[in-house]
Amino acid sequence: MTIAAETRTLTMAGAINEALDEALAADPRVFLLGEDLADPAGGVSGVTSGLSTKYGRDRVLDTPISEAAIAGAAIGAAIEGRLPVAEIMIMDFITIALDQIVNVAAKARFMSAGRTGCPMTVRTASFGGLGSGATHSQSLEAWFMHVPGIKVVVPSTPADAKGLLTAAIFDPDPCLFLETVALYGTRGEVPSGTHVVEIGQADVKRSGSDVSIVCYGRAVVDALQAAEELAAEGMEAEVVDLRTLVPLDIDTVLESVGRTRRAVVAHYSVEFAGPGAEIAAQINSRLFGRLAAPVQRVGARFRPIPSARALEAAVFPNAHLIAEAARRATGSPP
Amino acid sequence: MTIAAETRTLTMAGAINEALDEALAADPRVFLLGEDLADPAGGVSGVTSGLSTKYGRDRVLDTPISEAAIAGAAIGAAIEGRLPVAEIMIMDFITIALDQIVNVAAKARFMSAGRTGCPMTVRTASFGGLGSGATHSQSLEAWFMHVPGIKVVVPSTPADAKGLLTAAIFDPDPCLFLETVALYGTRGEVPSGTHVVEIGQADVKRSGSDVSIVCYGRAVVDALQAAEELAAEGMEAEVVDLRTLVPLDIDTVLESVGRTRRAVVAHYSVEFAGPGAEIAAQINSRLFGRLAAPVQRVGARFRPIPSARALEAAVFPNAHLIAEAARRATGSPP
Amino acid sequence: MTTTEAAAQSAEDLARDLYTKMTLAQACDERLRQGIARGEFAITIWPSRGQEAIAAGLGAALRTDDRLVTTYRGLHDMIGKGVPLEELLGEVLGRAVGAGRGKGGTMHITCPEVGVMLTTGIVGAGVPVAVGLALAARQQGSDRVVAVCFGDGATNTGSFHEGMNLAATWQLPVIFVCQNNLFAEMTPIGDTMHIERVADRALAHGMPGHRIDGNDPEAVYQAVSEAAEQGRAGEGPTFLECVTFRFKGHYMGDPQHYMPPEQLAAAEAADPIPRYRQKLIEAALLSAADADEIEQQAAAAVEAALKEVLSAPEPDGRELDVDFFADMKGIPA
Amino acid sequence: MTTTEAAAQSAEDLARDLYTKMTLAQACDERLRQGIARGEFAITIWPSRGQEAIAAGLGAALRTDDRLVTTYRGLHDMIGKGVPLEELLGEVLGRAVGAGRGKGGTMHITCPEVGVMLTTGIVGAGVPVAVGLALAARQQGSDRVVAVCFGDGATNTGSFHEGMNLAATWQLPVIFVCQNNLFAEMTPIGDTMHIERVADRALAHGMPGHRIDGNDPEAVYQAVSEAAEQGRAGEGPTFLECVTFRFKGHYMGDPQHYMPPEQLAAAEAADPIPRYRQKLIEAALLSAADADEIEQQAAAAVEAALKEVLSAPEPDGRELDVDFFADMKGIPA
Ligand SMILES: Cc1ncc(C[n+]2csc(CCOP(=O)(O)OP(=O)(O)O)c2C)c(N)n1
Ligand SMILES: Cc1ncc(C[n+]2csc(CCOP(=O)(O)OP(=O)(O)O)c2C)c(N)n1
Ligand SMILES: [Mg+2]
Ligand SMILES: [Mg+2]
Repeated sequence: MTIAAETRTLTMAGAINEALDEALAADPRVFLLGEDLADPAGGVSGVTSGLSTKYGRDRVLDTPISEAAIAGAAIGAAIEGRLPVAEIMIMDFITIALDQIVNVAAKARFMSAGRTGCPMTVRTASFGGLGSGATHSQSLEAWFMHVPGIKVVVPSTPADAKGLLTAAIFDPDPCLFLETVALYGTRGEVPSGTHVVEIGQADVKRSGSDVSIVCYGRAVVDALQAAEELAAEGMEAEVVDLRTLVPLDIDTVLESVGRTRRAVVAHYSVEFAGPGAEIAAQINSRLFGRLAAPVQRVGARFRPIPSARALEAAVFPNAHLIAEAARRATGSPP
Repeated sequence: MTIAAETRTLTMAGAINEALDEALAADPRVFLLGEDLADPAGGVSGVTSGLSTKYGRDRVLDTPISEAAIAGAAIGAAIEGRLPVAEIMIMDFITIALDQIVNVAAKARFMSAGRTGCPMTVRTASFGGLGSGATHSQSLEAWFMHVPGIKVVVPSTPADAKGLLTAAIFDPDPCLFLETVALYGTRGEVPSGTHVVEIGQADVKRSGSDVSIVCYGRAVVDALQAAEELAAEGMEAEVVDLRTLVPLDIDTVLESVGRTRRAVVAHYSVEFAGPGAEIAAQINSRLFGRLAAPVQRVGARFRPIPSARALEAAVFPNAHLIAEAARRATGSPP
Repeated sequence: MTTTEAAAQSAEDLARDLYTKMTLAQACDERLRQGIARGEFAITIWPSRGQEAIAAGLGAALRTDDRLVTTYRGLHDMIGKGVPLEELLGEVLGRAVGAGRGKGGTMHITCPEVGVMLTTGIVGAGVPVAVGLALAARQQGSDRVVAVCFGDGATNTGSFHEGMNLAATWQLPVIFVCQNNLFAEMTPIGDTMHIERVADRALAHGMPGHRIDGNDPEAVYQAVSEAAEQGRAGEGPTFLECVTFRFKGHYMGDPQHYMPPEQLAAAEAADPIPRYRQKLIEAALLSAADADEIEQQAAAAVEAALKEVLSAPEPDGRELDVDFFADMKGIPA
Repeated sequence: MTTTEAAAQSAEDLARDLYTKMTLAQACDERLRQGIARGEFAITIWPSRGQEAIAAGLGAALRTDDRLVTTYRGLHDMIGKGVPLEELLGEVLGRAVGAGRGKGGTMHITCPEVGVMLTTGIVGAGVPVAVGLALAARQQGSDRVVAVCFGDGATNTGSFHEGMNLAATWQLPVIFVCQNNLFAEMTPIGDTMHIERVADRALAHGMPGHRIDGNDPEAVYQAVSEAAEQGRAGEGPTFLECVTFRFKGHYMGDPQHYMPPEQLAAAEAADPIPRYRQKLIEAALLSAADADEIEQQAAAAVEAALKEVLSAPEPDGRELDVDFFADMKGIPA
């Protein structure tokens, strides 16, 4: 990660806004489209606030409730060399845009043998943890990992959000950029000016020698908290933030787990057939015979996400469950 | 599996037709809907041939090209206690029906706390291996495994197809029934009369003691062929046909791999973040320290599926690649 | 009774029924907003305040066994259809007494006893499902009909059009009730479609489409009754554009910066509830005292239900393991 | 030249251009079917035989830099737009000389040099993409327009309606070309929609919609020219229902059991190619000898291209590792 000299404290939402702002300023090919993006609303979570006022409604386009057409319009423009950033407000709604994303965008360069690309970014957000219920809380990034042709990016800090979104917007291929609403308010130091975080580079968010917690997105926040908890018990957890799932920086994971010989894989998407399954399978096969314990997975339970707060909390992972898993991996008493 | 006394040789397509036929005859709640299902077409692959003539166009409904509405209409009817069997002609098109399947069907019982169920079956088919190109060849069952609330069934033989489809139709919950067009012509003994194969029960299609090949659908055919190849080299492969991915009969898998201490997991869907990742992760963690070799995965390469035949063949698994993986697992020289 | 007396009687009954439904929906919406504003409970709601005439006309025109599919903004519709207040408020507040015992939440309320088969939070998703509900009715030989409520914004979704087309093609008894409140979240209708009358969307599917005053409960009652009659007679679906307004913005707390103040003021001046009250009093179908009493009873009913709900337990943790799959064998823990 | 002479000259040029395009599309389609029937190659095609007038009129009315999005049944459209035959046949036959070097296949042909930006096998999927292509044109300050071809069946998809609405809302230069051949696979149009005129679907989106004779290349030329002029002037999209017929069924080899023989016979009797030939000869815009020569040249051009394609290599295995992601670092092998 290149950190510019100057940083300021920004929220995650602010950092995303800044990335969009700077991309719009830097390149006339960049434009945004999605529902309720324009001012005065500036997006349902205010993430695009101010941008239509600054760049005009030709660059920040409010759309009808037409997720397939939002994606399709972005794809068409991207095929022509524009750099669209389409917003699918809540990730559960991406089901509606899936034909476009999976069957057109992800395959455009390959099927045309490179005669057209599709440098589109799809921003979407997981609303999990806010009591919104089963159709407004899913994290479906595993689906996109499984579709060859689209990059999958999930930031966990404001700085990464800015740097990765900038990289995604200017990436020549389609990128899914998954935001986490529960993290929008998280604050952190963010470089001012152009800040690019290379897609495909995991980041060790905390070093440790006893166990590796491999995670991304919101689970990174929990993992860091779990690491604190564990440190108090004398266990040093290393927290590896994948940052992107496609490309997957398995080398950094293997280097870490090769050292600690113990791994926990954590994410907010459903554990069963989730991203952690692929990561665990790779760790197991690449470090076969060198692990001190089986890879522990911590994901959402295999249930629709209930709306009532107590029930919902029982479905998602948290710092405590991650710490528990680390203890299991190290054979520590609970 | 309950095998009735009497069997006849049927193709896979014929067995599916028979399951539909018998279900329509047995229960007035059963009906079919989808594109081009009715006679004289009887479905684009002829699988529903004769059924509209026999049961009328009120029970076998041709629909417009409206995958979201096909799924939605099936769901609405299922909520009322009907037993709809919706066809999504080619699995790649299920992207269009995904909001309905994922956000309505899979969550209906849970979100209503059991006040409505959704006993719908979605029949769809993977067209891979026929040179149809990247948007008509995908196997996306991993997506549905990852969505809590829908069963996932993939038969590999005509008998299983009949028995599992019958079970799916009468199952009180939504089922995805994935057919494989390349197997429609496969022949096998099929029980006449009611034949039900319990959902959630893997089937050992061949016994062996040296390595377990865990697979489903078309990969079972390849695995059996690979087992022949390996037997000629003196290696006895056990072929475990999962038959259903949700529920996943991990007990049968663990029993087999626990014995052979070596596993290959094979499927036609993309290997990366595919069903095999979950299965491998579970084998590794549940049999930690007892495996003689890392679990080998054989799936489709991480590429859009090319149309030209030679290129396409280089993307999918085959018997030879599965045999290779078994040799790697057993440390046999190639 | 003479025919004229009977008609007068029934006009009076209808008026009372409509006004009762409207005030109950209003009272429920207001009490929830009050509770949120006061900090009594931390929930999100999508107020239906302003749209009560549609719910009342619809609920009064439908039979109990007729089906309803509605949305996150559909508490008024459900009240009109007869969902018990405890079930509604219980679900909104995530209690064990809720319609879905807290598992569904406000956007996902089901009450089959009064025909509410589905509530969706995904815009447009209810439309195809409604078609399936109507298909089942036909298959079962029932003359019940299905009403599906959605907003103006929902008519921009593919699901809406696919569902409309299928209902028209199969001539199913569906009443498509578009509650056109002129906004979708923060975006005014003119920014998302190039037509003047949403009702014209029915032309694409060969379906009768009518634009009616959604703030007049009797107009809605009349239009829905006719559509239902047509549906019951096997004469196919109807699209109704009910023009109305959302007084409180998209969600409770919406600052409505996007809302032209004159537009909101004009809409509020035409509030369907005082307007209908006045009309009934002028027509001597209701006395002012009766109207007052109906309003007080509505508020009291909401208060009583809320009290019961707030004293009900949170859902039990075991809810995660029941009513998921009917048979949990082999399902991941 | 006098103005009248110039007009006559240009009418003659146009006639020749249209007839050339029609015969080329026909020759290509026929040669492929012949090759399949003879066992020369084992491929699937979705014949456009019968629909050539649309492709010719469309291709003649558009500029080279105008964009086209079409479907699996769009070889005629692509020929009309000027895609080189080698690229087309190469892709259909899976050779390295194909437009996508065999990676795309018949359903996925792209040839940006002549404006063919996307071909889709997913019914309806091209429609929203066309809207994006038009948006880019506007953003780039170009007056190029975008034509998107699809069938009658495609107008039942949600994608179609979402795309139509967006184009109308944003008043983008899109020409929606519905090639209404009265069937979708094996299902006749009357079984899947409840309207008489597909053109009426434009009413749902506030877009001009015209129904024209899709078997008359000049009618198509005229309608597309007007729509393009409107689009270039920033006056928004147009929907054109071009009524036509598919003579060979859905795919090559389709037994067409579902097809009423009288309907097929009547359509064949109105075959647009002999009909246009006759019309041109009668109007003295083309001599019979000229027409014969155009036909022979078409067949010869197809034969020559096919010969070249069949002697071209299969795609190289390394194709799997190029033109997938621009940067393959970290991408699973
Ligand atoms: C498919 C989908 N896209 C976006 C949203 C987010 N969203 C929730 S309500 C809403 C506006 C709906 O407007 P309208 O249909 O007019 O209904 P109203 O809220 O006005 O009653 C939007 C965009 C959603 N829930 N579902
Ligand atoms: C979304 C989708 N559903 C189904 C299919 C299968 N299919 C291929 S062509 C076709 C019929 C299309 O009919 P129409 O739009 O009229 O075009 P035509 O083939 O007549 O040119 C169907 C159903 C598909 N390719 N995509
Ligand atoms: Mg609205
Ligand atoms: Mg057609």
